[in-house]
Amino acid sequence: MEFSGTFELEETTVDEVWLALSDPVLVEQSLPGCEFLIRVDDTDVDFDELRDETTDREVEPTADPEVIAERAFEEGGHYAALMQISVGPVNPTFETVVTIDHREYPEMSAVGEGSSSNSSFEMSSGMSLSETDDGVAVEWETEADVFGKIAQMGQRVVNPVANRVVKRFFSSVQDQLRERQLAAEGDATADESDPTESDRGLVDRVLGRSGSDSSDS
Amino acid sequence: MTEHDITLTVNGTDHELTVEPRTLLVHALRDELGYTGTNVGCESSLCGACTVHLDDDAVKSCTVLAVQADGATIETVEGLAEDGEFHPVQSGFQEEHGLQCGYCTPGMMMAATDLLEENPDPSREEIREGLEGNLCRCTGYQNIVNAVENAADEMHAGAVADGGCPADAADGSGSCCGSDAGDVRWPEDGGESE
Amino acid sequence: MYPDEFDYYEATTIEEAIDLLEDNAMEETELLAGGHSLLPAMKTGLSSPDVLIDIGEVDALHGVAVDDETLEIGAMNRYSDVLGSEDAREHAPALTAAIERVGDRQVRNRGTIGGNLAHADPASDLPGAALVSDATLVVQGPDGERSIPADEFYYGMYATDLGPAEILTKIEVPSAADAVGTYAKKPSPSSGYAMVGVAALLTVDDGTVESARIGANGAMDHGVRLDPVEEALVGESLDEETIATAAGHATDELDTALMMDDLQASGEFRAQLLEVYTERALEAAVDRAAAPAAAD
Amino acid sequence: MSIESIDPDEVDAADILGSAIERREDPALITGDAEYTDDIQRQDMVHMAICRSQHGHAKLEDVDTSAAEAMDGVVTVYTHDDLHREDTPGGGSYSLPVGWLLDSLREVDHPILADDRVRYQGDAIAVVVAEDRYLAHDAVDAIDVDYERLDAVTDPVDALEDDTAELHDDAEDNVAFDWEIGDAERTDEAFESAAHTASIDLENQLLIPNAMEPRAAVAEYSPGTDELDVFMTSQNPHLHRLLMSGVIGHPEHKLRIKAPEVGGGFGSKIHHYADEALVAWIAKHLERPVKWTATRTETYKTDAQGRGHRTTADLAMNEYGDIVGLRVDTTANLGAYLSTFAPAVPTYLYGTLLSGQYDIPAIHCSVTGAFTNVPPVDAYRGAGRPEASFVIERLAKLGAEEMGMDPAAFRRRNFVPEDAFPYETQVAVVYDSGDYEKTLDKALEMADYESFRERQEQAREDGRYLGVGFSCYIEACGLAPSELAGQLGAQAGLWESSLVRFHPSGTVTAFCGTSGHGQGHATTYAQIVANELGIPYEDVEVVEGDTDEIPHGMGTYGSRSAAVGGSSLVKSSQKLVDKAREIAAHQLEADPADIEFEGGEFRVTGAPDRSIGIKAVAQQSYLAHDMPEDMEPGLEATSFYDPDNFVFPFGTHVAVVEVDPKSGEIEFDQYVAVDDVGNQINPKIVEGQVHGGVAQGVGQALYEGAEYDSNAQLLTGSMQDYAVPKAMHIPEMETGSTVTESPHNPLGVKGVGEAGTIAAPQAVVNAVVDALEPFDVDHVEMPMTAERIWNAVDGRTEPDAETETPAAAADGGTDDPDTAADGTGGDS
Repeated sequence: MEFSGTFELEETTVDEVWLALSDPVLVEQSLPGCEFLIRVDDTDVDFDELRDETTDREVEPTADPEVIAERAFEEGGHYAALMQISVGPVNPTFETVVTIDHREYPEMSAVGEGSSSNSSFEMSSGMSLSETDDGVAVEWETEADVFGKIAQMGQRVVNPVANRVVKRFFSSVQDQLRERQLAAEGDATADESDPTESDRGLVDRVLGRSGSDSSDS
Repeated sequence: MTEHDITLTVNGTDHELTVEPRTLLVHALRDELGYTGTNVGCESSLCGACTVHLDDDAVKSCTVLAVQADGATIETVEGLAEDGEFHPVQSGFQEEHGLQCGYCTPGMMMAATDLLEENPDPSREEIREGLEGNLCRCTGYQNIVNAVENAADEMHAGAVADGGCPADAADGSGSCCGSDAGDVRWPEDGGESE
Repeated sequence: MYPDEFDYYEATTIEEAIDLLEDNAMEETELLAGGHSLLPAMKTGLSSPDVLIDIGEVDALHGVAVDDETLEIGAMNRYSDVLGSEDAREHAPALTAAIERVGDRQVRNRGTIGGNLAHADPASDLPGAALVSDATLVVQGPDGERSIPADEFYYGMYATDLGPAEILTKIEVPSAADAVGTYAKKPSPSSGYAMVGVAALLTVDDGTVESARIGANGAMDHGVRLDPVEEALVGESLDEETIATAAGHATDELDTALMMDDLQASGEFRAQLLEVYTERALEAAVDRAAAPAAAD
Repeated sequence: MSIESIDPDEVDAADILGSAIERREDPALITGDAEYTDDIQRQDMVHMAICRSQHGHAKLEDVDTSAAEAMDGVVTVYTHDDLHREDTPGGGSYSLPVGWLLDSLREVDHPILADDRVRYQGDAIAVVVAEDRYLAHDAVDAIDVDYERLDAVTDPVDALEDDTAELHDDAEDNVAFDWEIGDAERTDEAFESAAHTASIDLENQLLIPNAMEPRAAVAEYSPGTDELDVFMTSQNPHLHRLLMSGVIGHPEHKLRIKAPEVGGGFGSKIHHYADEALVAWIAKHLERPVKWTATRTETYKTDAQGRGHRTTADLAMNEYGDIVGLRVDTTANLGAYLSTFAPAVPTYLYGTLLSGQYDIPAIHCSVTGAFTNVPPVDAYRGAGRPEASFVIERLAKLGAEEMGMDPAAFRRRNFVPEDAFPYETQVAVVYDSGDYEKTLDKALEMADYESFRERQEQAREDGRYLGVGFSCYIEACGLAPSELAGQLGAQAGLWESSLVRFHPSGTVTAFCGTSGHGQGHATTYAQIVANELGIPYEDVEVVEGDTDEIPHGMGTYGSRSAAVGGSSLVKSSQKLVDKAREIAAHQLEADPADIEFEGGEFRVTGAPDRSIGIKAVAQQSYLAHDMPEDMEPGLEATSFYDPDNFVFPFGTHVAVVEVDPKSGEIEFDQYVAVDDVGNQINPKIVEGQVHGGVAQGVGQALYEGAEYDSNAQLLTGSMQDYAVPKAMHIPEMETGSTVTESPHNPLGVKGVGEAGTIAAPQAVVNAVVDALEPFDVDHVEMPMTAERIWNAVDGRTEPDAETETPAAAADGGTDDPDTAADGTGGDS
């Protein structure tokens, strides 16, 4: 199955969106049904262990580029996520491992696979950001394969549900961006500095505006 | 998970049994109580092989939990014949060769009796629509339609001979023998060819 | 065929059901109404709730009543209960026309109108009819009761405005006793669910359409009103030409790129079917308008 | 119109054969008394459930059963390695055999539990035994399988591509076999000299049989006697006994297979599957009764599917419209492994039928069998013959169009003439008898074809599109003789066995090696035996489906039961009468040659008052007080009847449909079926078989089809998505018949089990294409869903618009982007 679309985020910049989408914490909080999304060493993940580890963890949403830089997605990095996809009474939890296979401002792509007790999926997706008149356009595409019970029994719902997950993800990203902007504006008033200006340099520096930086980190 | 004690009255006999919440009514009937006349044909609630009457209505017993049926009255195919006499629907199926392998037949007959209670004089089209919840892979349905027509005639004749009306006995609606079928059959929407 | 284990509670009052929902908030909990969407999903292993709360026997959720030109249908009425109610058929002709086409005989004997509406299956037969009937869904939760108009109830596929501890208690429908209501459906030959279904509720005076409400399910991920069709009907005489023209507007305001697209039918074909079945729903309305007595 | 059934009590004994009596099977079936496999309960019985592959094609990295084994109520869990353990009794092959070999066939291993690789979603990986069925399924969910997914293929043509992943190491390019029949050179010559040709590219889609009763088995083992009893949903218990004995390593004579009541088969219960073998093996291993019943989703993933052809075919005609050549190239989907009779279906049951009802001087057909990641494909009602009939009858429609001839006239012109029988085709079979014009004429009359074209014209003027479709089909059933079958690769004989036994009191039990599952054998066989013995119908009991009771047998499939099983009963009865005649002669003090037998009475020729009834003879035979010299007591006879040839039923089906081009919907105006199945033992049962067959054919034409995605995930995995026709999907059928006796068997019968399924699809497709003629639609792939029909019409303008040249039109629908896109099936 292939899905693709363009999501328009208003009143924001490519840099802001890039920064946001580079932040696993923001992504975790924007993905519907995502219990955790954390970096792991390799694709062989013990989810039971991770579940225990993550029960009491605290994750700070932030707009601070320094903090985000510490935890930003890295090309070649592996990430484990526990995702519950709810479709009415159907609520499988997928143990998912994602690998960022390409990340170069303003494009990112990843491959991943997830499994639940009787179903599994594989996907590869990519997105690229571009500026529009009043914000940013995120062009995304995903190729997904579904296996097992859901493929056999849930054929009718897979496509619309996948679309819904993406839609809710981006609208949640939009909300979080807005919150960050509000917070940033608050900071700006207090500091009387221009966070956007100073951020930009930082974004360039730590988030790998040039591809060569990110690959060796 | 707690087990539940339930009571089912099947074909006039009371049964007390203990079931897990997840036990489907059809399995309670078949595996616990031995009413194996009711068959299981699918798990998507489409084939109707498991149709029984639950408090006088035809339902798919694979889509009812046994706990939900606690206290209910159930009629299965084993209860159709009375005093050794076939129900007219049973005779209809035999006379019209309305069955071949017979697996769908109990459910088909339980659905048909429910249909005839609501509509004692259905057209062939109405019979086909009325049995849309039951699949048969053997007969091509034509002789099933014949069987239900045959049963309707038989029940009608029986009712006339008795000076009564099957609909009276069946649902107390007072409508007789399809003479004002509008009472129980809705006007066609039209356009729903299928 | 064999559901996973779960705990089962039977509620006898709405309040008890809400308490049970709250008590089991940490578990995956589902309300069990007629069970005709939930149990098949559980039997095939797609759905595996920890707790089921059976609300099928809650007395307050039953009954059909007319009050001040408003028809109230308790959420746990089975389809066959609603069809057996003269009041429902008189005051909610589009809704009952749609209910007639739900599932099959056995399903209608067991499935409930509230279960259907709360389940929000886009291919169900009721969302379009609920919209054209201007239905209000009354829900009750820990914070009391609230009323949600049908057009605000549905978010998308299986997604509604119902809160986690809320229960749909009844459906209120303003009387449409002076209207003709119809429902035309293209069922999937396998599942019987609607590839598209179109509900129409019209008032016609002397051959002229005074008001028109047209709604569809199956086509999009939730029920939709077909405003352009309605606009093309109002004030016109209900004839073949008007119907054809109006039906031609069925997809005008729908994003056809978002049409349901699956094994049963592509989005393009659903768009085509939507026009055809809008036409059929309206043609059926002509027939009924011509013989209003038959609708009773 | 419908045949009226008769109470057997109202039929004279002399008229019993051929009477439409009510079935004696029915009382048990309509009261719930009948016992199907899943109804069987045993003390201490455990339940089996199977963990199947989540993927269409994958390597098994790890199978962790520990969590399942630790569950309360789980008795044990087995994987592949457990079958081969040293303490495993017997030592079977644990692989499923193929029962039909071809010269080029690549036999591939088919383990009953997957070793390190799974090749379709139904492949069994592990098997759980638990105290109840719910628990068994819980435990299956707890098995953790680690897969390495491999590329999958589901289309047989794609499977043969160089860059497609191979399923089996010993089947290069996924080729299972290459096979051909006919004369390529002569056929090429025919095409070179042809004045006209018609061509088609088509897919005959994969179908899922959907017998209403899922497959099931209950096995119990007696350690003391080493007897292993298996009750299972079988169409051929003796064959299953033979095959299973090898698979699980249990001696054939200690293995009993009994088919209790069986809820439909349609081919799917012929084959030997892994599941039933596992049930038997586990019962023996655990020494406890074991039950397994497939869930419906399991049957969708494991029951052998049917059809699955991709075909290109061309018809050559001379300038007058005589067919001069036929060329067919088919790639057949065999699925992941070779099922029991899989190689025979797209070869000897397909290529040999391509001549249809026509006198075709040159035919060539080549078939390549391909392995793909779908369940094994094998016989499904019709098995090869519907595919052949579809090809030739679609071409007949296109050929007539190419010639500008009426489709009925074109067929009539090319029929094998009535006086040409026995007729040897160019594809290696000899048609026994036939009168094709007679069935066509009757069908045309029933369908009122004379007035149809006028109706069609008028309807078109009103913007309504009516179409008529013909199917003049031929069928071959009662595969025989065994010697020929052996030459063709069968690993079994194709005779049938029966035993007719008189009891001392004068009643009779007839045992037959066929195994009915809805066909009404208990009734029809009793009619045959009662007629042969001249005794009352109610005095004959029929026993089938139990290897302990019946001498031997080959089972029920391929419409063979009446022709081969019925004939075997005639032979046994005749042998019995021969013996009885000698006893009668002895008792009547006459020469056996002077004894006539009629109506159950032995009479001395010329002295009719010197007579003795056969029942009295039976009694004498058991008293044995006064028997002919050297004659053994008792009165029973066994026969192994091996027919001389196939029988060839035929007929004409006519569908009249109306198509709504706006919605793509079809309504039947009429469906006429005129079949010639030879003599009819019970016309009511014949009619029922035709009805059911037509319904399955209509199902194929309009509704059914297995759809897979590109990873070989079954998308039509339940009745929610795979449309098994409902009552309102099937037209009212008008049936008629003619009778042309088969000279090959003593009953003159031909077989009717598959006729409707073979006949119907092309009647419906031809009718739809005929209706859409104004839109210049040449072909619509099956199932002709509303969307496919709408797609075929969409964008095409009506009558007066420019039309393609006939030659281009004859290329079939695939040139058109709409139908081509549609025809590729549903991995969207």
